[in-house]
Amino acid sequence: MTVSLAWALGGLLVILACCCLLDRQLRRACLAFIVFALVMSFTWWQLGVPWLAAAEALLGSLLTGAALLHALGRAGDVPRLPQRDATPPRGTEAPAHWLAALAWLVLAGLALAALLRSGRLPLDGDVELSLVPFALLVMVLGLWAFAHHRHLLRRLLAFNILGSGVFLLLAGLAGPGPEVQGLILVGLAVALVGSVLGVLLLRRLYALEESVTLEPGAGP
Amino acid sequence: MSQEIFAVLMIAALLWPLVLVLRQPLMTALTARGEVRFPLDSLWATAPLPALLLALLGADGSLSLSAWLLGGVWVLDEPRRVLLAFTALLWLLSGWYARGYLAGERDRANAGNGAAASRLARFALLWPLTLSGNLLLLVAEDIASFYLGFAVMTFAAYGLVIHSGTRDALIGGRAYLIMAVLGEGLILGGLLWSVGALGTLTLSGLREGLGNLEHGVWIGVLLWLGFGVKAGVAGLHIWLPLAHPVAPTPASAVLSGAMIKAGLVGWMATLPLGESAASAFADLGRAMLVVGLVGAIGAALLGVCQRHPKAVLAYSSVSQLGMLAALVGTGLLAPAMWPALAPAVVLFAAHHGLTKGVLFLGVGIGEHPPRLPAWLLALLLTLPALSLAGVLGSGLATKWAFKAALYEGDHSALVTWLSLAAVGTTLLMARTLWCQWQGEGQARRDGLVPLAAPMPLAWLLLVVSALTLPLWLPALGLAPAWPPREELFGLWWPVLLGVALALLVGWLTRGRPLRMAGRRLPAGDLWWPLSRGLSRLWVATGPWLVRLAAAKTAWVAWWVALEEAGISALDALGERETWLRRHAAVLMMLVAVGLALALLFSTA
Amino acid sequence: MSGAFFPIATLSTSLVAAAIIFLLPEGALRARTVLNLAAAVLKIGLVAWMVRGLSQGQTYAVEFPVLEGLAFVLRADALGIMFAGLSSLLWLFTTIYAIGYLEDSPNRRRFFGFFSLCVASTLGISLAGNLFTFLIFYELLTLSTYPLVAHRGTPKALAAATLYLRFTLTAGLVLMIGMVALHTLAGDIRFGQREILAEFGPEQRGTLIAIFWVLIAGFGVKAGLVPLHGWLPRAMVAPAPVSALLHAVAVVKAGAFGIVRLVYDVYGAELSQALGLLTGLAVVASVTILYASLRALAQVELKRRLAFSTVSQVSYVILGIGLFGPLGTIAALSHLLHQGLMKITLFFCAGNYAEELGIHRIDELDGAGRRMPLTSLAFSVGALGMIGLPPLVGFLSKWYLGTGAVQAGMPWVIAVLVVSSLLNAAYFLPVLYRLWFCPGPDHGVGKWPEERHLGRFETSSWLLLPALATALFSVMAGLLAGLPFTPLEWATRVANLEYLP
Amino acid sequence: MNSAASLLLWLALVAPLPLGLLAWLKPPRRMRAVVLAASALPLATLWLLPRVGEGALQGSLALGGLSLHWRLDALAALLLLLTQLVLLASAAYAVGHRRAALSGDVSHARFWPLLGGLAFALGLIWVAADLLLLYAGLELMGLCAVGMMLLPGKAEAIRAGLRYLIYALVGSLAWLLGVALLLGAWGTLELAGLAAVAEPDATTRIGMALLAGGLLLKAAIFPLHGWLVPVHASAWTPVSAVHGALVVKASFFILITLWRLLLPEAITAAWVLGMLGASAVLWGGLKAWRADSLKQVVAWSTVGQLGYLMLLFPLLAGTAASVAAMAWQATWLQLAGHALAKAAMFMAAGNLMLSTGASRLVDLAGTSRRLPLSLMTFGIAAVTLMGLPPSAGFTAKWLLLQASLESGQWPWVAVLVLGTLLTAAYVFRVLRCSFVEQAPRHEFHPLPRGMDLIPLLLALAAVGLGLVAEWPLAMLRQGGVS
Repeated sequence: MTVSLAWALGGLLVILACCCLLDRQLRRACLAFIVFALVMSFTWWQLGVPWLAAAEALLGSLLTGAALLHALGRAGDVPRLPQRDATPPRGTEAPAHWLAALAWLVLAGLALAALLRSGRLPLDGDVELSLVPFALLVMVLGLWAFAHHRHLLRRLLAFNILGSGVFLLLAGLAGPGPEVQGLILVGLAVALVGSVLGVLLLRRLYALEESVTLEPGAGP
Repeated sequence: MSQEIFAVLMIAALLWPLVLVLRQPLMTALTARGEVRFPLDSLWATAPLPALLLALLGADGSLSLSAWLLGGVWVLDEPRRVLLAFTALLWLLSGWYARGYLAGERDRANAGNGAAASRLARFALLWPLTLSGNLLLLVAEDIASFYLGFAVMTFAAYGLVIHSGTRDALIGGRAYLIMAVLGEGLILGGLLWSVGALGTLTLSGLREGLGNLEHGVWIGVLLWLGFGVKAGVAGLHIWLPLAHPVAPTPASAVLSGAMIKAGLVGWMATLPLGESAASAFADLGRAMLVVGLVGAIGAALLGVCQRHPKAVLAYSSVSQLGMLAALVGTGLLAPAMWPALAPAVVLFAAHHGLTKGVLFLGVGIGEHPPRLPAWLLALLLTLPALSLAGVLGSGLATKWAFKAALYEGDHSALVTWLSLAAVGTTLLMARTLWCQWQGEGQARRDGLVPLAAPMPLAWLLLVVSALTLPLWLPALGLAPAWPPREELFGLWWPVLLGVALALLVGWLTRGRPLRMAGRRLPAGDLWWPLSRGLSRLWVATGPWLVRLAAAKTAWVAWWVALEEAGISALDALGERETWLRRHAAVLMMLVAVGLALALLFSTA
Repeated sequence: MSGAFFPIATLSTSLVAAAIIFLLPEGALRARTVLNLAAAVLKIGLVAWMVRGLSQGQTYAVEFPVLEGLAFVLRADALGIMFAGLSSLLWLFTTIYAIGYLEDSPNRRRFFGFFSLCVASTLGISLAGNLFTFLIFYELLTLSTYPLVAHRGTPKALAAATLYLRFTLTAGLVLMIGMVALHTLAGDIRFGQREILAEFGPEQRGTLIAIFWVLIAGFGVKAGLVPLHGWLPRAMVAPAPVSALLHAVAVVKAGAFGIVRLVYDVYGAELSQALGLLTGLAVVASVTILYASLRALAQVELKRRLAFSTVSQVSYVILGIGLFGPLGTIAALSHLLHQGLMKITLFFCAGNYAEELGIHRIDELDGAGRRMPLTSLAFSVGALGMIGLPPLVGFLSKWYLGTGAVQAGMPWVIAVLVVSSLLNAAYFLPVLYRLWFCPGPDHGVGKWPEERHLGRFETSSWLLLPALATALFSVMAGLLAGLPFTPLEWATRVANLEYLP
Repeated sequence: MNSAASLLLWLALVAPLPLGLLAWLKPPRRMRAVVLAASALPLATLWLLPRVGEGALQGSLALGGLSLHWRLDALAALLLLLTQLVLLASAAYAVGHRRAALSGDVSHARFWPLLGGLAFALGLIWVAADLLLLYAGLELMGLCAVGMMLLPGKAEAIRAGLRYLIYALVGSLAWLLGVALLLGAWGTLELAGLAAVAEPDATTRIGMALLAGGLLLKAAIFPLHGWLVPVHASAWTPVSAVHGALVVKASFFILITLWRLLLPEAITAAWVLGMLGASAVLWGGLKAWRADSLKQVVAWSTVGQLGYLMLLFPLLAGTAASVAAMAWQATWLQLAGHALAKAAMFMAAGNLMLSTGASRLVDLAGTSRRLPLSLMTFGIAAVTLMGLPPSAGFTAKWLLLQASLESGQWPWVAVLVLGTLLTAAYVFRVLRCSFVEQAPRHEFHPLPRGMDLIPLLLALAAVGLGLVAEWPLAMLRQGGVS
């Protein structure tokens, strides 16, 4: 993989993450996530870890995507979730969320800068390294969205994006060695289980209380 | 006599009254319900007999009991024997007398008066108890036993004082108790201080060491005043004229005859009399002398204004004890004189004890005159009075004893003062007889049933033993001398002057102005202004106390309010939890950032 | 073997008793009574055996490490066994009394269970061999007395129990901090190892003084030192046997005993004197004595008056500690026991009046001496002893306090003693007057608040006998103070250990 | 010998999984069965304990290209023993609990595999010497815990469980991010290797900060504790017991392990962590005091008690060796004491609520007469929480105080004092309610005897641990503070 392809993939990932996280239309957001996961899978393949690519495609894209779509679907005799996030927008708290995310970004950036300056990174890791800024961006976007959104489905999406960002960062920093693969595989499995569990619970919660947030008072 | 017999006698003397005390509730419990038993039976009256036996038969000796309190040492020596003898005799005869005196109570109790029955039971219980205290303090050589005896006697006698339960009795009892407690406190302070400084446990050790102690004179002052309460030192005497008239007559007799001598015994036992003491003790002696004389003369003046014969007699006791105090003071002032003075003081105590006992009992006799010819009765009533004034019998011997000692020590000024006091005594006696005569006349007019058996018999016996004191006292080792003929006038003139004065006053006033004075100078003199002042002070401080209590309540309420406000503030703070819960994600980011900052900038 | 056996056996008698009582069903009345009494008697036997052994020079100790350099130590020394003797003896009486007192009342299982625990902790306190072990049982005492104070479950009782906890738990913490500080400074000090602190140089004086006062503040709450006494009068809502236990044996005594241990066995009297701590203690104690006596004067409820009297009397112990020299020590140690005997008598009697006649206020006592002569006799003995009249034990305490004060060069203490005696007289004599000399319902005046006929005698014999027994003890212990094994004699023995090399 | 010990260890670690599955298929009906089946595990650990005294048992597992490192030192072994005991007690209790409270609820069977998974995960965390193994253990534990919490299926439980789930997941990601930085910087996941090469440079620091953020969230340290209390409100009693006693502490264990390896000298940050702990003590105590349902009191008390553990950070950083040793021992003792006591307390509270059928404090009136044993258990457990003697909490507090005083870190003394007072306040508030006599009579349901016995044993163990503390602590010292 060349550096420019890495740049292109990274940019694509950021855009897809934005699409996924900023859209109030939930189905669209889920679809964006599936595409995002597919791109991730492609990236893994390009980085020379096909097993990981397959796992990402299977666990991340297929199963997680299916689970997310299931949340919005009609299966079973429980009432269907509204297709649009109708929670009121955050008012004064929004800047704080941005600031927190920014601080997180700066912090991670500082750590990376220090790491780069120390020169202890493998020198031939340009491709991986060029993915790092995009990974950071994706991660921070995910983090922001997780803190900002109220709708639980969107928070699950945010969590998945955040996770992918972290995986990408991991690979970018340490290269796709066996340890990294192990970590990412565990992470993927956990994310899948978490998402499935989250979706099931969300449907249950909606069925019981017609609520899609954690705050008992706030309606959908 | 062997040591064992002495020990048995000593223990019997002290224990027998207590056995009789314990016997009372036992008998009551054994008596069938509904049946009324007269608790003052003849066995009860034997309470002081072992003590009398001890005084008469016991040789000098001591008994040590290591298990007893802090180590008991009970001693019988010459002065103690005399004191013990007259005390036991007085108690014995008074007890016998009481059996007759309280017969009226018995009749009421038999008639179903529960209050009378319980009064009787109480009297029967407390009389031997008081006696045991009195005896113990006389024979005690260790300080703890002495104090024990003193306290038992003092507190048990309270029940005797308020026997009748009338308002006057309660007031008298209160005065008695308050002053007694104050006295006990002073004594305790003095004893603890001296014992702590000297490290001794016996009275003789205390007496010998006190004189050279650094602050010894202050201890002396404490002891003087502490025992002075009992001995009626001027100013502290106020309970005497209040308590004596209200107590049953036999109780008054022992109170005035025997118990107030405990104060004197205390002085003699603790003050460094006859020891080469620090010069400060001379000042103390001077003070005792002056205050004693003030008491001796002042009490006489107050006493003649009284209407109740027992009140007059009580003042007379104050006056006599004042003389004794003056003599003791002289002993402090001039230690060299004390060996000569001491027997005189003991004799004086014995004489006064018995004679005053007779006089008190005589008051009862006067109120319930026996079937005797009037002249005989009058004579028998007058003789002890004359004796007390120093005209004849034990009075004369006593007076001569201390006069001789004082002349020898070159204290003729004191003799003059004491003679003045004797004038006062004569006046008091005249006043007593006058009051008694009036009372007897009243009684005869009312036609009261004269009382039989124990009362007059006991009284007569006591009259005889009091008058003949100098005759039988040598048997106990103290041999008083009779005055030579040429000294008689020197001894009699105060009496003659007193009689003349009394006649003059009696003729001048025919009783009226004295009654006026009596109204203005009630028995207990200082007690009334003091108690009024104190109660006024109490009333005045009342609002302050209320305010203090209110302030305390407000303080507590303030704290409670503060606590409530604090809790509600905390509750409000606790509401922030919702916020924390909602923003956990942001908080996590902030915690991480904060930690990172702390990590980066701490050692950088 | 026996060296370790006896302390543990003594301690576990009541622990095991407590456990079994908790396991027994509420209705097992007879079994519980038998168990209670058997344990109490057994404990007295064990303590007596140790007393005998100690006077023959045997040692009884057991220890094991809890932390590095910190051990759990049980050791029967002369001072500890003295306190153990007191508590086991009075436990027997209080148990008997409590059985009678709680007849037909609910929650007896809980009561007796915690009652036994309370005594176990008191025994632990007396046998503790270092401050750490002491603290363990001291806090256990707090815990086990809470249910007793709250026993009735009324709002008043619960509030009082809460107040009690606030005071004692805070004090426990303060105590713990002081002990930890001392431990940090000097390591594990066994009671009696006075040389450890004595060897510290002058630069540590300030720290030692500060730690001392912190510890005193911790002990002072239980010992009821003014101004830390606030819980004591409020805790009076507890049932009478509990009050008796709190005031005479367990809680208040534990505080005083702690101060005794602190001064004599940790700091040592010499060092305390050199640091100027004893004078401070004497002043604090004097203030407490006088203040509490004044407060007692103003109370109209019998038990509250007794409570303030306790505050005042326990400070005699502290005062005695404050007087440097063997006499002061004898006074402190003997009064520890004397006060227990007298105060427990008074509380038993107060309980008897409340149970038999429903009397709670002093002005209701008129003429009770006729209705309940034996109880009133016992009460009088206790009250006169408190005043300090011979031949009761209170007199002996006062005697040694006074003489000890002079020996320590503080004759002003005598004034405190005298004034305190006068105040004692001022608040006890009126009670006695009402008992014996005022006409009451039995003389046909008025009516008892709530009369019950609990027994064949003036009240149930379960209630009467303990009161008489303790009254008798307080007379005999005073009258025959010179005999061996009386409180005074044993206190003298301990004081000699402290002051003679 | 060594290999036999390793084999036994792994058998003991893995055994809960098949046991849990077996129980899923065939739910046990008697407590005895559970105890018999599972008591072999603590026995195995007991057998191992003296063998790790001399030197840690360690090894690695090869898995493809990966090698996973593990290490059983004295601390790990003791924690393993503690875990097994508490889990055994909870399992036994759960049998009774199902019989008494949930008869007919089929979802109960799912409890067993989750419990097995949890046991395995916890064991994994204690023995892991490798960040990957730690990660796997942490995640498995988190998911199992969430699963167990969700079992009741009520709306509140679901909401609380969801919150727990997503925060746990995000916490893991923060931790993973930190791990990514560490791995990128030092190129190894093995703890020993990391300790050898890592220096406290900026990357390490930031990595640790991120990692700590995630772990603090999972460990419910103030102010990240928000998820903890709601989760307990509707969870089943045995689940709460396990969770409050063990699960939250695993994250703390990981944090302190890494912190000591990588940043032993970071004093300021350690103080920040200490301050967080102090705030937790105060806030948790305060909320517990003001809470009005029994379970909330117990749950809030967990928040407060966890704060004490955090005091270890400042007491370890830059202090004398003796202070560090004391603080080290104190913390583990506190952890163990709290684990036992908290499990007991949850169970006792559960018993009280089951018997009275009410959960509010005011409904406890009269329980001291009717349910003395449960209340007694509650009280004994509370003794440990309050740190009153002779409990483990007391001994730990003694050590903590001593360490604070010796190092001159006075603020912690105040924290300990205030924390104790607050603890006493909420404990006695409960007891006080139970002493009220004049209250309407409840129906009191009888409970199986074992349900009373198990918490009582746990509580007594917590108390007794204070007296025999020297036994485990000596082992800890032998293992060294490292």
